[in-house]
Amino acid sequence: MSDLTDLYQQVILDHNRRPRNRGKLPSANRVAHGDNPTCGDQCDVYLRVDGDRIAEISFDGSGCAISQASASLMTTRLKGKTAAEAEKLYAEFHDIVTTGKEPEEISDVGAFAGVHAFPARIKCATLGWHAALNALKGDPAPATTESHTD
Amino acid sequence: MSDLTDLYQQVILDHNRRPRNRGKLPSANRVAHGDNPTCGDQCDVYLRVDGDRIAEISFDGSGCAISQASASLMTTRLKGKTAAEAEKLYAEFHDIVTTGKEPEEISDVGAFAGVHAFPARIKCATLGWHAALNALKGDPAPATTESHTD
Amino acid sequence: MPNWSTLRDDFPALHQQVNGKPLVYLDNAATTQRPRAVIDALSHFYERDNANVHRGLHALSMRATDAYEGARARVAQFLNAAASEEIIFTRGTTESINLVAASWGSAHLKAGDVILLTEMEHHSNLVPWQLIAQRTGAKLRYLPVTGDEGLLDLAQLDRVLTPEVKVFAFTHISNSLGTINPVAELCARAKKIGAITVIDGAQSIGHLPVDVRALGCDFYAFSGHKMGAVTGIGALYGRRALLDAMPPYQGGGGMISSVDFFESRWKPSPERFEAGTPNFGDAVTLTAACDYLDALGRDRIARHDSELGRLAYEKLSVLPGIRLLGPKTGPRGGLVSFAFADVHAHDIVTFADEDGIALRGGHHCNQPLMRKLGLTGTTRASFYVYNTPEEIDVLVASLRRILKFFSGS
Amino acid sequence: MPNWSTLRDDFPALHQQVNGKPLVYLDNAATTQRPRAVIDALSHFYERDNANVHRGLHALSMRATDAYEGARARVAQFLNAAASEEIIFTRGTTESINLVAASWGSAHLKAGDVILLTEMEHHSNLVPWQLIAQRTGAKLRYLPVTGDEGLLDLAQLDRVLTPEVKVFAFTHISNSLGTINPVAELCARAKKIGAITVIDGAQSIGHLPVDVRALGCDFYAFSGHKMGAVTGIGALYGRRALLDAMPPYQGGGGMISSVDFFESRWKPSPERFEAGTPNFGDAVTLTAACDYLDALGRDRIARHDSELGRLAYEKLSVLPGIRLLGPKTGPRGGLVSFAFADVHAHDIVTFADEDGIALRGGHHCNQPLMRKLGLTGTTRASFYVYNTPEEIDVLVASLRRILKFFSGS
Ligand SMILES: Cc1ncc(COP(=O)(O)O)c(C=O)c1O
Ligand SMILES: Cc1ncc(COP(=O)(O)O)c(C=O)c1O
Repeated sequence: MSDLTDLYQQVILDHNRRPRNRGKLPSANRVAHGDNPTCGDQCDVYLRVDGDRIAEISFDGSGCAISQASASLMTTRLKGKTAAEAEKLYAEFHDIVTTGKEPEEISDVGAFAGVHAFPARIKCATLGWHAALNALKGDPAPATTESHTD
Repeated sequence: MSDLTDLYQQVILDHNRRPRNRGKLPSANRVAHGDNPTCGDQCDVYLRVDGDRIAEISFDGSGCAISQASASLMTTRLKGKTAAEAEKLYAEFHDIVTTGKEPEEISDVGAFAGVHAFPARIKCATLGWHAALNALKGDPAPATTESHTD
Repeated sequence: MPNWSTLRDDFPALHQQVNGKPLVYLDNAATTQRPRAVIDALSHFYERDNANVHRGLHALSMRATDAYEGARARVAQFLNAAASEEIIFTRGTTESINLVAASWGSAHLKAGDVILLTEMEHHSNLVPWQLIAQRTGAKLRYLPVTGDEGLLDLAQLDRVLTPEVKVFAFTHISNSLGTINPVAELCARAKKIGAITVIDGAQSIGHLPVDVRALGCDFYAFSGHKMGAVTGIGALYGRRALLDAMPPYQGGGGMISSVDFFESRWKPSPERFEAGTPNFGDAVTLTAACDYLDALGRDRIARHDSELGRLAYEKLSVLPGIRLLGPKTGPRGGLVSFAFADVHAHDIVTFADEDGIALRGGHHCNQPLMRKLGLTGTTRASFYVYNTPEEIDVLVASLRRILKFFSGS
Repeated sequence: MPNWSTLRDDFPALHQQVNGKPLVYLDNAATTQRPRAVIDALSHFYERDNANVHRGLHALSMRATDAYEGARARVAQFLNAAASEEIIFTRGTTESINLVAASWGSAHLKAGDVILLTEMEHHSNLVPWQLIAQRTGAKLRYLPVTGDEGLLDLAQLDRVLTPEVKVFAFTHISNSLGTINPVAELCARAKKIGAITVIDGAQSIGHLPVDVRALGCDFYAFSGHKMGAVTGIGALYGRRALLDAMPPYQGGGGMISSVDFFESRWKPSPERFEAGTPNFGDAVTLTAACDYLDALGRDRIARHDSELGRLAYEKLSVLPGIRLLGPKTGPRGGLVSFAFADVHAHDIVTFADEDGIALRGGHHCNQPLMRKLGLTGTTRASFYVYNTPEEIDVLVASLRRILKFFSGS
């Protein structure tokens, strides 16, 4: 089970068992809901945007280990970032999960490279990110991974 | 082309080229329309019923050689018959075209025995008969060979 | 002739390795594998008899028509329908139910009427009724399910089966619970108040002897791909008197008795409901599948599948933290559905796949039921004629390994 | 790789005797034969990759999903669609047109609106519009055909294409006349007045290069079985913006984003329009057929088929009493349709079958057109890539024999 140990290696299991920034954010001024209808994964992302930066961020939801760990990791990556920086980090993450290429600098997100071998799970890995970007844009429509545009 | 020479043998070709009792019957007191939607064959049958017997009978219509010859022959068979006799003659004819068994006495209807080898054409051979029986019953619905009950 | 002892040899797809392990195919409720006889029937048809049906008078077309209408007669016999004309070919269960809901529904339903369903219906026996309810103003109502045990709450039947109910649609076997419903009784009860009945037979057609006249239903819908035939073909059984009074569903070639620029007349059933070139190629696989299942014996299939379901339920019940759905005792279909609080179904499926096991995880098109049970989904193992008790042991060992991994020990 | 000189070897069904004569298959407009590559793609899929798609995460299900979505991408490329999401799999042309008529029509048509068709439409591009007209109160109108030559009377286009026209649906190639319509021009004219366009591509998909963006149509419908793929699968191309604003057609599993007991939300296209288990098995044959036709070259296919149509028209024109339909000059599809005053089409077909020739006789699902032309039907010979000029000679000889028999000489 080499691919799987890659996929679910320590980083993912760790975020899954001890999610970072989980729960509602009382001070949030932006929020977005994401869902993955095929899987039933759900993810709400709460942001407090201060000036042009994400001052605080949290997520809440349910789903598979990949979706929950990815959302947890996403919150640690986006905190303190601007919208442009967030877009760039998402592009990098998307590249990792779709191509399997490890990131240039060693980073936790590299743990998700294994996802590319499971195309049906890419949607799980990107769910939280989609919701976060929608929240940033103030887009009221729920993020859905069924738009064929992840 | 042995089956076909059977099927279209002289009797059929003859009735087809020189149909008997063809055209409207001005004195008719019963009429029925038959059609075969799949083929487009059409057949109107006109009867003058006198007492319990068919005093006069004619047909009009368009369609393949089998349907027209069969309608023509049918008029010669049914003239002068009662409803019960007509039903019996139809049963005999139906038997011939579905099983290919030649009739016991030598008769023109035997020409239609070849039809049984062409199941898709049985509907053509029975169209005129259906219309005639409907007319006898005074059934106002057009006879159609699509009822799956020929 | 198939034979129970050499059965697995008949199914080419079973003989492969997945991730280096022998395939253990336990996703039969989603779709079964197809026996060689079915696959060959399809190729042979296209190699020899292929031509469009019905309107053709040449040799190939007559052979194709015989094959197609022969499949209809075979299905009628398989279901013990009164006549071939009561069998309408469709893409599968979903299309069959859409056909009844739209055609029968648009002619008979109106505001104030009630469509009765059960809480365990598959989306395919639920959404079509929502759509026709919207169009006609009829309302939906549900017979409840008792909880994790997944039985219909028959004590409530009198309360919900009132005279406003015009149609009662329910599944024969639940695809997420494994419950086998008392469908003959439900049909009899509906008949008393004059409601028509629609049975969703997706999960029963390949697993039980089905006799539509003994069940007393008005409609029965099923899919070929869940009984060893192929995708793209299935059927709707309907009582002739009802079918002949229903408006067409789709319009087009083959279903008309005459067409004029501004109006048309329809053929009777089944043609009325089969617009366009029918899927005659795939229809021949229904004949092959019916023959195959009858040769195995449908009573014996029912026993085999149900015993595997029962065995799996027992063997899985000892796993720590498992929550098992469906009947604890009594009749059970050949499937088992379960959940763990800490390990998501999709993670289980992905891990089990590494052990060569094909499972299904998710809501199984039963979202409202899952929501009622407080679940986002379950993992499901579902069995067919070729599955064995040994495969259940492989499943249990794999689940133990997965639980260990996720518990971090 | 197929190759023009050995083409016939690729089609198993061609190599058989009918009534002791080599089969001459001239019924391609009804359905084509399938190349070995298509038949094998189907068996191989069921032998190796068979599992239900989309909701599955195990190996077979992922392979099946790739094959199914791969077929969608291949069809999108074959039609030059802008995106895979613009391809909805259906049973064939008839279902595709029913889908547009019912879904787009129920959302957009109302009393006072006009649906414009042409007099040469196949029942499958006529009856679905009659049904939605009845439901919505819209009216039908027809662009006339010029007579036996079978051209659209474009001089009347301005008269019929008025602002009340909301949708203009027409065939690309007529299945009973062989006319190739100027579809790009019709689309452009419709666009000017804001009407959407629906092309019936049943007879063009396998015979011409088709580029939906160059044609400028909003919808294009076709059947796999008329292009070398199998029955049971076809597609509807639709412009994404239109599709995403359309209500669902059938309801069920796979097309929902969420279902509650009393209401549901839909996925976007194409899933919204594909309720239930899709026909993924047959979809793989579309990939094989597209590959096969592209390897032969679609320009060359168009030339080949059209030349046979022209040659047949010429060779038949000398037969005594023959009445030939369709264009005398100019572009022509690969078919020819004819009638004799004294010999009925069905008798011709039955006799030709004795010579091993497969023809079709009847109204070809063009009843209103036949009625206008004063015909109850015609005999049709229709060609495909594997047909040869020699087969036309066999046809002519057979027809001479038949005419002789019926003239009694
Ligand atoms: C012009 C035309 N339109 C529509 C159809 C219907 O296609 P299908 O029967 O495959 O749905 C046909 C084929 O019979 C056709 O020739
Ligand atoms: C109970 C039940 N009903 C309906 C369906 C729908 O069947 P299909 O997808 O073949 O149309 C299924 C299968 O998914 C099912 O399990």
